Amino acid sequence: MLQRLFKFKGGVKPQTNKTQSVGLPIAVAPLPTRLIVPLHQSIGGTPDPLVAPGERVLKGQKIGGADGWISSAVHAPTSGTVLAVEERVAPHPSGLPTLSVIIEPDGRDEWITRTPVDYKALAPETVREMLRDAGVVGLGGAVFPSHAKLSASKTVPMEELVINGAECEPYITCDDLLMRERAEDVVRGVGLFRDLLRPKRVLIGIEDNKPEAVAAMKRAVQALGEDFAVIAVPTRYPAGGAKQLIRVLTGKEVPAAKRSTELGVQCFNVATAYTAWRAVAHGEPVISRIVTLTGNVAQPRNWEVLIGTPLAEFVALGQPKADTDGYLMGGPMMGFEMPSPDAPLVKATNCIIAGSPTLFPPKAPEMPCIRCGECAKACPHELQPFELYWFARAKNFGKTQEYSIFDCIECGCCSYVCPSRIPLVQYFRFAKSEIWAREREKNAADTAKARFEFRNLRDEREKAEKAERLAKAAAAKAAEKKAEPAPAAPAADAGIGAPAAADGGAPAAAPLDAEAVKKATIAAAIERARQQREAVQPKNTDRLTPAQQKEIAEIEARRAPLQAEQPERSAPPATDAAQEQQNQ
Amino acid sequence: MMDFTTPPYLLKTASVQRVMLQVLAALLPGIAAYIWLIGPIVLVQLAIATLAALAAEAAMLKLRDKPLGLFLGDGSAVVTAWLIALTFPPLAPWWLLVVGVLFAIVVAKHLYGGLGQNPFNPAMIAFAVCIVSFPALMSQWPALGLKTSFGEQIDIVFGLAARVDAMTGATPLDAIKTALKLGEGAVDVPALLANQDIFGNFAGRGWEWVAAGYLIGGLWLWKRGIVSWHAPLGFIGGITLLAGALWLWNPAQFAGPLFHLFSGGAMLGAFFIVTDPVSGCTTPKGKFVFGFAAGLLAYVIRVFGGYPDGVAFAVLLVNICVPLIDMYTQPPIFGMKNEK
Amino acid sequence: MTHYLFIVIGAVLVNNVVLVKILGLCPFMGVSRKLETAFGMGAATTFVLTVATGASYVIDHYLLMPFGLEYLRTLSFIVTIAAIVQLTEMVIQKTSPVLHQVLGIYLPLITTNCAVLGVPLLNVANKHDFIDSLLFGAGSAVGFSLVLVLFAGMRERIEGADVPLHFKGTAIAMITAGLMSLAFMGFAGLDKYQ
Amino acid sequence: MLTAILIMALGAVVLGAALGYASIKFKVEGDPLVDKIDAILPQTQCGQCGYPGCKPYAEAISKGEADINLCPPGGMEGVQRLADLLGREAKPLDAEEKPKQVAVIDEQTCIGCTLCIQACPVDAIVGAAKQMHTIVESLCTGCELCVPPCPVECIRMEAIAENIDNWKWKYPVIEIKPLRQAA
Repeated sequence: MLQRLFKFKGGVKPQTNKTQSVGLPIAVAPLPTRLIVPLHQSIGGTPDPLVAPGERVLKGQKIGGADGWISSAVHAPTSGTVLAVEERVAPHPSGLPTLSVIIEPDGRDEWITRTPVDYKALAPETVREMLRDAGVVGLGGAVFPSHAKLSASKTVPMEELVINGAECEPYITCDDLLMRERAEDVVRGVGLFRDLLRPKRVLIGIEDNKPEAVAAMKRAVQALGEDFAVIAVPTRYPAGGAKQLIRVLTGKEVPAAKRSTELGVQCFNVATAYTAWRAVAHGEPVISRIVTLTGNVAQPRNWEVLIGTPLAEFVALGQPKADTDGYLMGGPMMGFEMPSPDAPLVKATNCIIAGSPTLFPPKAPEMPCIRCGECAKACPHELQPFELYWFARAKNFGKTQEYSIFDCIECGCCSYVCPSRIPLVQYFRFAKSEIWAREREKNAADTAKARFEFRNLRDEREKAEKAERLAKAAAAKAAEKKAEPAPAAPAADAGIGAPAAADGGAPAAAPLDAEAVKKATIAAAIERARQQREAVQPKNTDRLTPAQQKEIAEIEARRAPLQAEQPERSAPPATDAAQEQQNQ
Repeated sequence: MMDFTTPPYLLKTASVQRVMLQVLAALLPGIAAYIWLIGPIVLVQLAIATLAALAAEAAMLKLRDKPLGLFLGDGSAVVTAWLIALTFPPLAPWWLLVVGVLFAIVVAKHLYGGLGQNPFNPAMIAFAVCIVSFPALMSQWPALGLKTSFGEQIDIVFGLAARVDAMTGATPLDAIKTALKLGEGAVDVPALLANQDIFGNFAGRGWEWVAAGYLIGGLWLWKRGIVSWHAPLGFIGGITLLAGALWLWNPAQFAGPLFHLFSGGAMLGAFFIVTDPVSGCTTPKGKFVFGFAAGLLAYVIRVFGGYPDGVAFAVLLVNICVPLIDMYTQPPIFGMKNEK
Repeated sequence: MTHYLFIVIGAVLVNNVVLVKILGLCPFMGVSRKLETAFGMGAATTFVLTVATGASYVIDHYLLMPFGLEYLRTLSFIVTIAAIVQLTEMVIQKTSPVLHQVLGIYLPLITTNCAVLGVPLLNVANKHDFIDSLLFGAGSAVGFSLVLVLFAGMRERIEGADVPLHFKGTAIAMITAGLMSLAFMGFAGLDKYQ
Repeated sequence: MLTAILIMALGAVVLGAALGYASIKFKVEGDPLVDKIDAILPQTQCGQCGYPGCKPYAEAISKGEADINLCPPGGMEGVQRLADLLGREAKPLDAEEKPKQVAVIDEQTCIGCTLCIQACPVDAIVGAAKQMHTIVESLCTGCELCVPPCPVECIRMEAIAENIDNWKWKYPVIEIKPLRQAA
């Protein structure tokens, strides 16, 4: 069978530096002394913690439940005791903390009861839920929850399922080794995806600099009697980008505004297929992954590491050389420097590169852009990076959007070729996050405006209603003529102001004459009656979104114990404080 | 410490300086032919321009508080200086060159923020400013076949000897234009050209060899990938189209495309001026449109307008249109090709 | 025929009302910050200028000249133009809200555009007949719009440039306008070739 | 002389009549500019500009009664965008710029007086009389209007802290400057 290959424009060919780490087979990393498992390890909602400090957990026990459909569960990587559920520095370029579960392993590595299932007997919906609860996410680096990608579009027939084994970033070899050593499970996982999506063809794309992996995958496909096409694609960064690989294998171009299923194609990483298979057929959730440890280390190789292993403990396995001055997570094109040696390895960590001044020499100073257009030639999405740069630098974000900044996949090709050594990607990320922030502000302003206008409307209505009520009351008590309805606002003020003043000792400015006092008492009485009516009914709870209602419910829940304890004013127990922190 | 903020951590070894050096190298064949035609005074002019450019650049960098070493070494000022020296008449007084260079570097380049930010081609600004301000000096080209020694040339350039009208004369382009304007259509261009011709066959007086030198350098640049084919081809196409049409219509009155391509600043313009990435268009289609429009305008101005050559004005006029051309020639991006 | 062609080319390029005659600089500097607004201003000016040249011609020839009141020319032109602009705005606002959305805020600005007064006066000075006047007016207006739009495009780009602090904003825009004017000098002599 | 006066008078009368007629005939209500200005304002409804809400301020700007630099929550960027919209020069903000804030009620101190609920322009405070109130953080615009009415001073403003979700990539400032203090 001859597969026609397509080309994508742009791309670069940096030194691959892959041979260093493929010499040794995958090794299982020893149990670390402590595991730090961030709860937010996928795109989408942050899972809620399901364990409390002091609790004993088993290997594979769910410690964070998926929050919504686009979210994915998190599990204890080994058995042990939960030391804390708190904010710890995240493997994120910001170096900011994220809510994590800290587990002290007990060394017994005791599994939960694993229940392998025959997925063919189950409804596809159930399988997707299983995958979500097993924490299966895209392991290529994007960590998008896989179950959410496993539904075909209702209108477009699913034509191709693309399996991404290209691994185009320099230095990274974890998928290569996985395909070499565990090809059959990968292929079975692909079979699982195929059964869920029912595409016409399955194409497994592997860059042609990995002949061993191609051979192993071909053998496995044959051994399992599948009809998947294993295709060697030309080595050119970023051929392993999902959109680029889809383009190369199928000729389809997925625009930024569309999902690939709308074009009848879907793409998964080989490691994702592997973990999906382990989850379904062996009942093992995603608690470990294969990570390449390479760069400036004495022993570069691939390790199967538990999620949550701190960076420092992991890199010690490779014996970093003396002049190592930092660690990159991911490849040298798109990766970032780990903010701290305490930051844990997560599902997105495919590679750790020890850096040194000789390996990544400091950059020559940035020069002005001369608009030479090299970046436009290298851009795989055919953007005009120099124009984007020009406007991003001037903070003209509207223009950057006109030049399709959100089509940028931040692959780094433009920065790689730039003769002026401009950190282009950095400018684009800056512009993107500014635009997002603005979007958030705009949404907040719109909500605020809508609520403000609604409130004004309601105030007017209430005022009208109150006036009507008072008029009626006045008519009924026609005898007491002098009790003219007082204006609503001061009455309310007086009614509540008095007890408040008595309570809190605030200055009660009440130099009222007898007439006013009388009026105030009447108003207060009316107010009291109204309050009694409304006492149990919280205000302003109409027109809330479910999220807001949830927030309110949380607040009420928090308030209940407080209210009970208020007379004593005792400090809430420590667990409560922790709980509170989590809720925020 | 590694550079935390700026992935990718791998970079190709390319630099602005290298680009500029290659442009300078590509000018050498043309310069060699020019020296053969005019004499070593060309080198003196190049040196004057270079020195003035570097001094102006250094002063501006100093004023703007930018690192001297980094920017002086980038070579962009030298490229501008050489282009100015090669477009000005070779016997122009030294101060004329200096004025042009100063205007180019200070006003056209640094007031806009220096390297990479200037919307106009600095060298062409220099030419336009000088030809508007000193039309006589800028139109005096070495006279036909009159051999002057290097010493005499030096004396003229540095104002030690009086400018002798006999030593300077009109270029072939000028001659044709003058004849055209005076003769009211009754000129015989082929005869005129035949009379003018000393070394060359089609563009007069050996200027064609200089142009051929630029052509060779330009092709080399194209082969190196420094310039794309779009702008030069557009420029040559623009001139050829208009010149060819008029020549076919009335060969007695209008010179042919070959003459126009190999005279004046056409070849220099095609490969070294309309290809300037900073002030030119950047999209492939835009580059072609840019070159084509510049070619048409250059022809119109040099044949019908009031100045001896139209390349400088044509380039400046199209420079004005660059943002709009770029805007309307944006290539479709990945995934959007069928959505037009 | 060539006569009309040269009038138009002359008005658009060779004697460009902004860059060569240096008229109408206020809107040229003021409304050129964004391309969008430049298009709007260009369209509005083209409309008003063409109408204004026609109207001024009529007033000049049938009202002022018969009574020998040429000395009132400037005054009456100004009044006429102001009235036309106001009237146009009101009519457009009522009849075509969409067009008003586009031209709306520029129309009042045109009153102060000296090109609108300058062009009718130039018509008188050049002894243009009615057709010539209209063509010259339309040509000047197109020339104005053309350079306005081009200038706006350049300004949008220059805004992103690392211009030295003291030249930021209007200063560098003025320099740019000057250099554009220099480039337009290249057209000099084109209208003489007939 | 007389003809001149007559002609000019005639012109004035004709044009004046035409304009007067048009202004009646072609009268249009409403001002689309107000909505455009309102869209730029941050809708905190805080009244720091001296107008009771964002819309009144927008109207005042549109009429030319108010300056464009009176909105502290909108910050310098808001001023810039207003300047762009209205074709005016941007001015420095008429107050100091503060980081984004939210109000926080100290639940231990709150006495449940509902005064803050009435003050909140966007209904971001929940609670009932004699019960503690809480601010719904996601709705709070940080307008500070609830702070002064509180009789027990239990409301304070807190700056929104940076977290992974709202963290922004920084502007890549690599200043090219001579290293003067190198030695």
